[in-house]
Order: sequence, then structure tokens, then C-alpha cells
Amino acid sequence: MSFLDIGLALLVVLVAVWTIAAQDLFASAVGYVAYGLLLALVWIRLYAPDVALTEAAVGSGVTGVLLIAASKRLGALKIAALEAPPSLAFKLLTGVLALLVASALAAAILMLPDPPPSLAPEAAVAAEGPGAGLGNPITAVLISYRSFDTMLEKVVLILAVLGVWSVGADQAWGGAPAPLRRSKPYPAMVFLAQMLAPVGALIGIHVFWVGADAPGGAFQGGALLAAMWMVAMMARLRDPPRIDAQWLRLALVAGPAVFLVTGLAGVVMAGNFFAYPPGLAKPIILFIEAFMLMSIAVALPALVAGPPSGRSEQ
Amino acid sequence: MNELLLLAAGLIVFTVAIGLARILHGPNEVERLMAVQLLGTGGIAALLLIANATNVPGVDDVALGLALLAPFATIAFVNLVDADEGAAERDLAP
Amino acid sequence: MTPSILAGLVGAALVGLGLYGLILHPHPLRKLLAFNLIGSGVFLVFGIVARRGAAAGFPFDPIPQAMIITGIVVAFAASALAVALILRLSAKSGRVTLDPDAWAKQNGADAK
Amino acid sequence: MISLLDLFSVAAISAGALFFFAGTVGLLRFPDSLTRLHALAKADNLGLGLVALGLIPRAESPLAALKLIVIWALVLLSSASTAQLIGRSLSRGRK
Repeated sequence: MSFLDIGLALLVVLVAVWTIAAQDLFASAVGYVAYGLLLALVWIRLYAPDVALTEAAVGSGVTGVLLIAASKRLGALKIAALEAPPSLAFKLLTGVLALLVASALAAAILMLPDPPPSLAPEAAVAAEGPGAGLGNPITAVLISYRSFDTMLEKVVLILAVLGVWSVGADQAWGGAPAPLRRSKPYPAMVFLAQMLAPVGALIGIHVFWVGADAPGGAFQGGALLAAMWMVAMMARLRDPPRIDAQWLRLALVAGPAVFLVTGLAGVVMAGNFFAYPPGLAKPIILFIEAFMLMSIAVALPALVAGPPSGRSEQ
Repeated sequence: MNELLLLAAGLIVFTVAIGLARILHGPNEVERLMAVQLLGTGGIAALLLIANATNVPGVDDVALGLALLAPFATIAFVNLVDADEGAAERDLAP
Repeated sequence: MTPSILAGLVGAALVGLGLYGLILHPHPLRKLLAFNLIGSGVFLVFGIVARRGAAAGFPFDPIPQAMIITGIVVAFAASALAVALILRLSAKSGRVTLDPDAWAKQNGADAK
Repeated sequence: MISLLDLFSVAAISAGALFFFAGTVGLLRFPDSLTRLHALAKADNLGLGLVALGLIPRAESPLAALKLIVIWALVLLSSASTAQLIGRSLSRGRK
């Protein structure tokens, strides 16, 4: 255990304390972004580069934009809550409860069974199974071993997008969400977006492509692509699409739909639901992942852009 | 040599983390953001060092991702500040 | 103590911290932040289970790690939905609170 | 056995770390937002740049070295642009 690990652990806890203790809403949201960055470093130290990449892109980057925007908008309302601050006794009680839960969890961690149980051999079978030959076991687990789970997770994303859309006013349904920038962008911002978005899109596709054999994959690549689309929207190179746009809805459902159809085809082709015919597993997995990449790249910006806003509101 | 690189990674992260005191103090919202941006760059540097010193694969891609996302929070913030003040709003009017 | 155990303890601390904030903060966005802290604490605990489960030639157990990746994306989807609801609630009601009595108080004040 | 290249790496990385240190000190100690922004940009550009430069001789392949340069270029681009955006938003706030 090195000085880097101990220091990182301390930093993560300190920044988390700050996120909880800060008086200012905006400061707390910014603290959360810093927290996500530090967590990505911790994941690297835990030998989890795939998770680190997801955390950096989704947990810190996209969530950061979401939270900073929300805290700024709520801060602009400047409404004091009517609620009385919690009493000291209640604070103490909550503190004790939190301490109990944390210590119980810590005790469980210290008493983890030895030797540790592991599903890694099964994942190895999934990764090296007949004709798969994927170098990245995590991609194999996501698309093959836990395929149904991953498919349903895409459905959750769609449900969340639907939920966000339906929060808007009735008369706004079908319209476009409010642009991410209300006024004309600065030239520097346009320049940055024009430079960053194409390079970033390339990097997103690279991360997706290497995901079969190295850390990366549809989740991480899709999140980077989504981020680049959001940069373009923030600089007003593009505006958020209307939510009744056919291409948008098709792109949203394409990932899980292709996944499900391929899974059903497995019943006929390979004798089992979500089984892939030997020899074709790798191309099929990449095929499914390509559509998932598209769905993720479309769903995340839709979630950040928010519900459609009526033209009258602007 | 690898130990040395890890040490440098740790030093850089902790140095920029001290800068996070700016999140605590502000006083401007922009300065809180600046502290996070410094942490982001320091984190990228640390990742590059760790990538070189250890055999964890794909760390350089994580650094690449962080480099792409570095200006994100700032752009979002500047957009909202402008919206708040109604500044530059007239620029859009024909 | 190994680095993975240390990270697990950090995870436990994060769950405790998040729980504290979730219960005490009246502001819904702060509750959401606290809830995300709990989530990442749980992910960290998962992460050390993955790290300890190194076997079959892998330096980690890929299955918990894959679940964490799924979890991060789902957590984001839930956060985005929560943010949309909070923004809508505050735009509609003009105040940022989850306290049902606050509505009564406000309506009472309006009636006067 | 430390080769000349290793010595170069150590020197460049140390210099980079020094710039990060300077940037942090500047961010904390400088009197107003614009000067702090100046300190931040130095750490972004030179600190990371020197670290990347120091790692290039140690890169396993030309492609890995190229990746280091791309990362630095991306950070240069975004740091320069966001510095301008932040500066603009600061100067507007002052009016």
C-alpha cells in the first residue's frame, strides 16, 4: 500500500464530506465533480480501467454538467426553504444511524471470506467461449454472460428519457427541449466545440472499437460521443432535437431492440436465448454493441437537455 | 524508476488537491470551477504517470477521456451565467 | 491492510456520509447528491469484491466490474430524472422543498 | 543504472510537478480572479506539457507517444479557450 493509495482515500473522503457539509448549493455540486475525478483515479488503483473510464465520462463529466446546470437554475430562484433546520437531537440521531450503517459495512468488509469467492472462471468461459475470443472479459460479461441484464439496462435508459420528457408541460409535448445556451455563443466557444467535437467523436469510436480487446466498450464510447454532442449543443452548433423526431426515437430504441432480436434469434440459431452461434460470436457482439453505442450517445444528451419546453416559455 | 513515477503522480494530485481549498473559499463561483479544472489537469498528469509506471491497461485512454471532458463544466457554467444576466441575449435578435 | 481493503473502508464511509446527508438536507438537490454518494460507496465495495476475486488469469473478477459499469449508467439515468422532477417542481410551485407542509404554509400565507 | 533518457524524464517530470505546485500556489495566493486564472493556465499548459514530454521517451510505441501529444494538445486547446470564456464572464461581472 503506497502513499498514493492512502492519500487518494483521504482526499475522496474529504471531498465527500465537503459535498455534504457545504453551505452553498453550487459549491456542493462543484465538489461532486471533483469527487468524480478523484474516484476515477481510485478505480485505476483498483485495477478497474473500464470502470474508471465510465466514472470519468458519466459519473464526473456528464453528471457534472447536469448538476451544475440544475444548481445554477435553482440558485437563481433564490427561494429560502420554509422548513425549520433540523434540531440538534435529530442531527445526532442521524449521525449515530449513519455511523452504525457505515461501521456495519466496514465490519463486513474486514470479515470478507478468505479465499474470496470469484466468478472470474465463468467470465473466462464467456470471454474465450466457442468462437468469442474477446480480449476484454468485461465486454464479454456485459454482452454474453449477463446479456439480459445489459439489454434491460438500455430499456431503463429509455424509460428515464421518457420520464424526463413527460415532466414537461402538456402543450410542449413533441417540441424541442430548451437550447443549452440561450444567447449567441462566443467565438472562442464555437472554435472550441468545432475543434473538440470531431476529435472527440473519433476518440469515442476508438474507445468503442478497442473495447472488444482492451478497456473500453459501448458504454464508455457512447458516453464520450454523447459528451461531444453536448459540446456542440452548448456552443449552439446544434440545438436539441424535437422529441417527436423519428430518427431520435429510432436511435433510442435501436440498441435494446437489436439486442433483443439477436437474443431471440439465438433460440433458433444456437439453441438458447441470448446464445450466439459459435464462430460468429465476436462479429455479432460487435454488431450489438454498435447499436448500443448509438442508443447511449443519443440517450445521455436527451437526459441532460431535459423536457421539451413550450415556445411560449422562452 | 516506476516508484519514482508513482511518487510524482501522488505529489501532483496532492498539490492540486490543496488548490481545492478554492472550492471551499470561493469567493466567486468561477474560482470554484477553476480549482476543479486544475484538479482535472493534475489528474490527467497523474494518470499518464500511472499508465507508465504500472501494467494496468487502458489508463492512457482514461486520460484521453478526461482531457476531452476537461472544459465541460466550465462551458456549461458560462452558458448559465450569461442566461442569468440576460447578457449577449440581444445578440441573437435579428 | 491492503489497498483494496482501504478502498472498501472508504466505500463504507461514503455510504455513511451519504445517508447522513440524505436524511438531514432539506434541499432535494442536496439529497440527490447525497444519494449519489451512497451509490458510489456501494460501487467501491463492489469494486473491492471484484479486486479480491482475481482468478482464472484475470487481475480482477470481471462480473462485479461489469455490474458497476451498468450501475453507473443507471445511476446517471435516475439522477437525470430526479433533476428534471426537481426543476419542474420548483418552476411550478416557486419553491424548492419536499416538505408537504410547506405547501399548506404557503397557501395559508397566500390566503391572508 | 540511470540512463541519460531517464535523467531527462526525471528532470522534465519534476519541472512539470513544479508548475503544478506553482499553479496551485497562484490559485490560492493571488489577489484576484484574473491573476488566479493566469496561474491556472500555466499549470494546465506547462505542467501537463512537461510531464507528457518527460514520458515520451518512455513510451512503448510511437503510437503511445502520439497519444501523449494528443492529450496535451487537447488540454492546451480547452484550457486556452475556457480561460478566455472565464475571463469574459469575469469582466462582465465587474461591469
